[in-house]
Amino acid sequence: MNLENKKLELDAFRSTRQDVLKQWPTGRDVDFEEAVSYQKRIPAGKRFNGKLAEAVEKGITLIQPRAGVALPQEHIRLLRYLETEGEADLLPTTIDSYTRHNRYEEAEKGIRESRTEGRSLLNGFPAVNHGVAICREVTESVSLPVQVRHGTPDARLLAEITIAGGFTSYEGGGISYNIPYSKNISLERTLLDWQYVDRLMGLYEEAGVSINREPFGPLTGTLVPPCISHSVAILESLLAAEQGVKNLTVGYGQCGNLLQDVAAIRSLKSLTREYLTRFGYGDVTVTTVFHQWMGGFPQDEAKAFGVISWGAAAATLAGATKVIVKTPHEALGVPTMEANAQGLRATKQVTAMLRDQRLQRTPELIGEMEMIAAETRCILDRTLELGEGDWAKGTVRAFQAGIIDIPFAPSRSNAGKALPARDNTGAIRFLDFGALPFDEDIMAFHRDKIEDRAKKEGRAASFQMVIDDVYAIGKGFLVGRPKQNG
Amino acid sequence: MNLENKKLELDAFRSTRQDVLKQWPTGRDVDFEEAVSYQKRIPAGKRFNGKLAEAVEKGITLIQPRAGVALPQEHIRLLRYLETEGEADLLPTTIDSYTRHNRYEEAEKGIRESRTEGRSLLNGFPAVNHGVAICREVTESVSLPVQVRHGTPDARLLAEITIAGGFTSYEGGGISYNIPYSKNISLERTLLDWQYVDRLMGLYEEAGVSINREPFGPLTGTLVPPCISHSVAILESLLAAEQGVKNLTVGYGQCGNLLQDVAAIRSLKSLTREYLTRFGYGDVTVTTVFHQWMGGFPQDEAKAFGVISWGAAAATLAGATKVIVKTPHEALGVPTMEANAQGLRATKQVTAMLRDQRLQRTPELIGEMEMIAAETRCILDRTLELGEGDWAKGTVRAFQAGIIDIPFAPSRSNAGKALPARDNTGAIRFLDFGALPFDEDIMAFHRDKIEDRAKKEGRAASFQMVIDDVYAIGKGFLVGRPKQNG
Amino acid sequence: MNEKTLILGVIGADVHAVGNRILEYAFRQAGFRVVNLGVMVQQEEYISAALETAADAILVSSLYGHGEMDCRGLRQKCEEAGLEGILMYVGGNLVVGKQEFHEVEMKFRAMGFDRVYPPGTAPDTAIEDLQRDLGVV
Amino acid sequence: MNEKTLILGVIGADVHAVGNRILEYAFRQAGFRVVNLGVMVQQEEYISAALETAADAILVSSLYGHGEMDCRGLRQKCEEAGLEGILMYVGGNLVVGKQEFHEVEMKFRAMGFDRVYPPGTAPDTAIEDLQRDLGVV
Ligand code: B12
Ligand code: B12
Repeated sequence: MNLENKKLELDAFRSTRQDVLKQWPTGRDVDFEEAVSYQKRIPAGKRFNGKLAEAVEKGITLIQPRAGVALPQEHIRLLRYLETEGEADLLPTTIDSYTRHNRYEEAEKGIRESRTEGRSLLNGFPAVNHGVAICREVTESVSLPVQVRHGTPDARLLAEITIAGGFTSYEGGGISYNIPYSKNISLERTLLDWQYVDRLMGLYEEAGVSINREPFGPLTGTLVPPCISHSVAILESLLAAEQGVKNLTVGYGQCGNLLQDVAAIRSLKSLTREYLTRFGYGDVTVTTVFHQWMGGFPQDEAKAFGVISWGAAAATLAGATKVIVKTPHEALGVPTMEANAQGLRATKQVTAMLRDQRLQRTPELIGEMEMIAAETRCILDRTLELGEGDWAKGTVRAFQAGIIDIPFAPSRSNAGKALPARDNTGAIRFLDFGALPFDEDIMAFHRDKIEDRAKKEGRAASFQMVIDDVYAIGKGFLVGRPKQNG
Repeated sequence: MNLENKKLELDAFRSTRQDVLKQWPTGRDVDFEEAVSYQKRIPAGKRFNGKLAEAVEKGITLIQPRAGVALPQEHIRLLRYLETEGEADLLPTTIDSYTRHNRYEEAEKGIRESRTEGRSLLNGFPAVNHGVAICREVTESVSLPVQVRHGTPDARLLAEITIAGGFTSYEGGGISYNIPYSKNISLERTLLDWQYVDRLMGLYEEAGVSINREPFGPLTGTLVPPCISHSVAILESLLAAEQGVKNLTVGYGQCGNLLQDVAAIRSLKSLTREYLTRFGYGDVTVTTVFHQWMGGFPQDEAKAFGVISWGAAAATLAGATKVIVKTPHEALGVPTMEANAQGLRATKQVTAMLRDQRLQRTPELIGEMEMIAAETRCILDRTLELGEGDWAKGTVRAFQAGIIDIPFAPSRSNAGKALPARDNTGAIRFLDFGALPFDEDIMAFHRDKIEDRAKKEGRAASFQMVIDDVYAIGKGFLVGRPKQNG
Repeated sequence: MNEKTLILGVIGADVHAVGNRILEYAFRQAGFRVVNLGVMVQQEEYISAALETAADAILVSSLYGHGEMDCRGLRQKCEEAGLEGILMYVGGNLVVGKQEFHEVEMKFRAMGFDRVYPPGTAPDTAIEDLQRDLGVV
Repeated sequence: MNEKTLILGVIGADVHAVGNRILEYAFRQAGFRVVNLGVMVQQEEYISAALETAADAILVSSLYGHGEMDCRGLRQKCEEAGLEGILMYVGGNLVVGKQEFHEVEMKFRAMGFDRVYPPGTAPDTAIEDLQRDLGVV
């Protein structure tokens, strides 16, 4: 492996491609030239980039669900329902977990069993097994743009098939679809594989077909401080841009503290633009996606509606371009299409009601944005240093050194030393910095915040505090206070 | 009728009382001395004043439903359910519409028919017909404080029976339960009748039993600008305080624009305190109640959850002492107890998650508060002038002159000339001032705001705009824009 | 003149005034002559207003849930007063609670209403029906 | 020493790591010896870890919905490997979608699990059950 942040040579790309398309029989139906002309026939209103640009212009926040089932006809029915009954603005196709791990045989088994049992035994749509033609059937049978949402470390074949299949946006990245989504896969490997994916999108772009790319913002979804997800989003943006990607949507998972959430979305956009421009990719379009709370949900549906609606409100007050919507079934299982549409409609009501409102810029908000920016710069600058000027190499070394450290990530490539906890207002701070490269001011800021909370709760800051915070929203709170403080 | 804002003489009160208690046979079971000693045995944790004070101290927002059915055992079951399954902090007993209009015979018929049909044919609990003993059974069978919520212009007998029946808070007022709730009843009449009610609470207070009083804030619930409801709340507070009431909760119905809603709750509290102190009632405790959107709701339950949750968020970010909760059935009919509990749980999730967050004070927020204060002072000062120093007389004359004018009120005592409409951010402004006594600055402010909206929508401001706003939340928006602007 | 006259009002002890005000506005815009009795209207008031103005239809609203009790006998009283076969609509939130609309409709049809409308019916729906039922374009 | 040994892991292609980390912490706090295999654990890994450490129980988590397919045959493989009658619990979000828990429980009991836990079960519940089933206080 010879990882560097450089646009892949066409020859190398082509030779890899031959192998990729052989990973599963459906690969042979991919024909790039034909796919380009197919993509060009997709009307503008059904393309991600167009729809996102329109939202930016109108100043509105679009809503998008997650959804995917094993069988094509059921999947089409599901998407149509979310379009008409859910009033979705953008559609997804969520890929099942076997496909995510390239276990196509198991996915095949899942498809078969789903057929016999008459219900989906897969937690998503196995797009690779279904192949290009069926993907086209899916994207053609709805009137909204459709995105591939997954969590696949090696997503090359999936990309080839789905983009040829008419999807106009592709989620993921070499970091964000590795560290939270796998255990043993090396970061070099996934960064290389995602260079392939991004180069593929770059080739489409060069052929006149703009595919939207979306690094996965929420990571583990569990108490991820903004500077961590921002660093990952910006790194993946830089890496994607180098491969020729021109349309990026950077993401962030809701924390629950309004000030921090708004500061996060706004700083995410400006920091991403800043780094892209600074490193020569000023022509890339950047939009934002806000994920409604991605951690553990309350089981009660009414309470889940409360969490969903508050996420919708924060997204809109922040001015995010789109919001990814949870459902009242979140804590229990993959939602029925009805539950999915309910989450969407609750969200639609709130985003539409608040469309003309934004959170005011206050000194506190600006302070929060500056803190996030300072933290993110510490991480990114050190990453570039470690990479000796190469963002890809830097990324690998930064993870090795714990310079980037994602809380609760299962991957062995992740240090797992940094520990987050909420402060007295529910904003997520660091209780343990691990090896994060922060300066003394930043560390003092976090220590004070955590100290204030510890004082208020009359206990020392410890892992128990982290656990309490992990459970808190599921139990109806934001900050996991000890009982007596209830 | 000789209305003046003066504490009722005990003799006069007592002689009126004899008549009041004769209005319906159950009146004879009221014995003030016995009721006082009964009330004194109610534990502190089950009293409104205590629970509200605790909320102020903890800085949390309590949640309270509306609920009432015809038959005692069903009503008890309903309240218990809202306590346990709804996680309510405070309980209500909503009174049916026949009782509200003192039509006890019809209420009796409603009780009988409800018995035969096995479902409630009344839209509330007919407390007068049921009498003191059954009210006590109700208040004793739950462990939370219970309030009477109604809409009764002449609520004297209802007050006598329910306070003797163990309720510790009483909603309403001579203005707020007349103008939005009746057509032909004179304002003098209801102000006099509510002097009686307030004097009764004053007598309990003097006997050592503190009963919480809550003027009804939302009025018609439909596009009521804050200065109108603030003026009414402050007038009723002054009138109640004169009769010896010491514990007041002033209310406001959500508009939907966060800045205006927060400004409204904060200015409501400070203005009420200011006027009470200025006029010699500095010892009265003032808390606030925020009503989730009181106008037309969306029929879809998921969308209704969105409206409910956004109301919960605004209440908490504003720092209201309590929030009155709507249900997912709002647009359709009196909710089942399950739907009622769902509205509560969604609200609980949001108020608890946001308990440590407040909207920051920005120049815009302060500006909004100052505007509300200026408008309210114009109205109140002119009212006092018209009353030649007497708030009660002033109130009557102010309504006659359209100095106070409640949008959409059915009462003939209301001018009905002023027209509200939303501005471009959804804040409620005046499109027509009627005879409201605003100075030129205030009027220019409103005109500009409405003009901005008209410009954005490419149409002239007219009654059509008001209609569009009335329907807007039900249709999923806050501002009722013409279709093409959607 | 071909103008049709409608009697409008919210029945019983019901004070919901907003929809009533909008209906009046919408019916006028649509070219009807509207006699709006406002809220808290008794059965007798509808009838005498209809007699006085030779009205073509009576439109009853009930929002607060007691509609079932308030509306009973209105048709009979109309007949007795000489308003045989006058067109009678009813709409709003007619019963207490969220109920299967079909049943509600049957109940009010049995009381003699020609058309029964579910919660949140738009004025336009009623205007179209009126035009059809009264034979105006 | 009376310490009981537990094998912990999230089965299949499942990467949900949060609950696993908390379970490890809670079981240790409760005095158990914990061998945590983390996420993405294959059936064989549970078995060899249990054999190596002479474990008293295997605790399987499955959150992502494929539990039904991933867990099949684990009991048989245990028996074959000589882990006859080893205590086996399973918990998490075991199937795809919100399903009647009783049926899910029956399904996993039929696969040979001694106890089956619904979504969101608190660690304390499992700790009490372990103490009872393993005869510790
Ligand atoms: C955070 C999260 C993620 C993160 C995980 C990050 C990470 N690496 O850990 C990310 C975003 C990466 C993710 C990905 C996916 N997720 Co996910 N995720 C969640 C979520 C929101 C919270 C999980 C969590 O951390 N909870 C907090 C911990 C403390 O609780 P817990 O995990 O439930 O564990 C506790 C108990 O269950 C119990 N327990 C667990 N196991 C056992 C075993 C025994 C024996 C006992 C006694 C108790 C016990 O004790 C634990 C500690 O208290 C849940 C929904 C929810 N619960 O709200 C969905 C959920 C589990 N995910 C789901 C799915 C489908 C996925 C994806 C396939 C697709 C997607 N939606 O993106 C991928 C799968 C990736 C993969 N291959 O596994 C589904 C599973 C559906 C189903 N079973 O029907 C859920 C339920 C959401 C949903 N309703 O759709 N997810
Ligand atoms: C605003 C409101 C109030 C205000 C009314 C102010 C006023 N004086 O006008 C206040 C706060 C005072 C109030 C009081 C009460 N209300 Co109220 N109120 C509402 C609310 C939220 C909106 C009503 C509204 O203005 N809608 C907007 C207008 C434009 O729509 P509309 O009224 O539905 O009318 C339209 C259509 O229905 C249709 N229509 C109406 N009539 C007819 C007739 C015909 C022939 C046709 C074709 C069409 C038609 O056209 C209209 C215009 O588009 C509704 C719930 C909802 N809809 O969201 C509850 C609601 C009507 N109220 C209700 C109740 C119970 C009460 C109270 C008894 C108790 C309480 N909850 O406080 C009191 C009753 C007082 C009384 N004696 O009448 C219930 C009725 C329950 C039921 N039927 O099962 C409702 C449904 C709320 C609920 N789910 O509990 N209320």
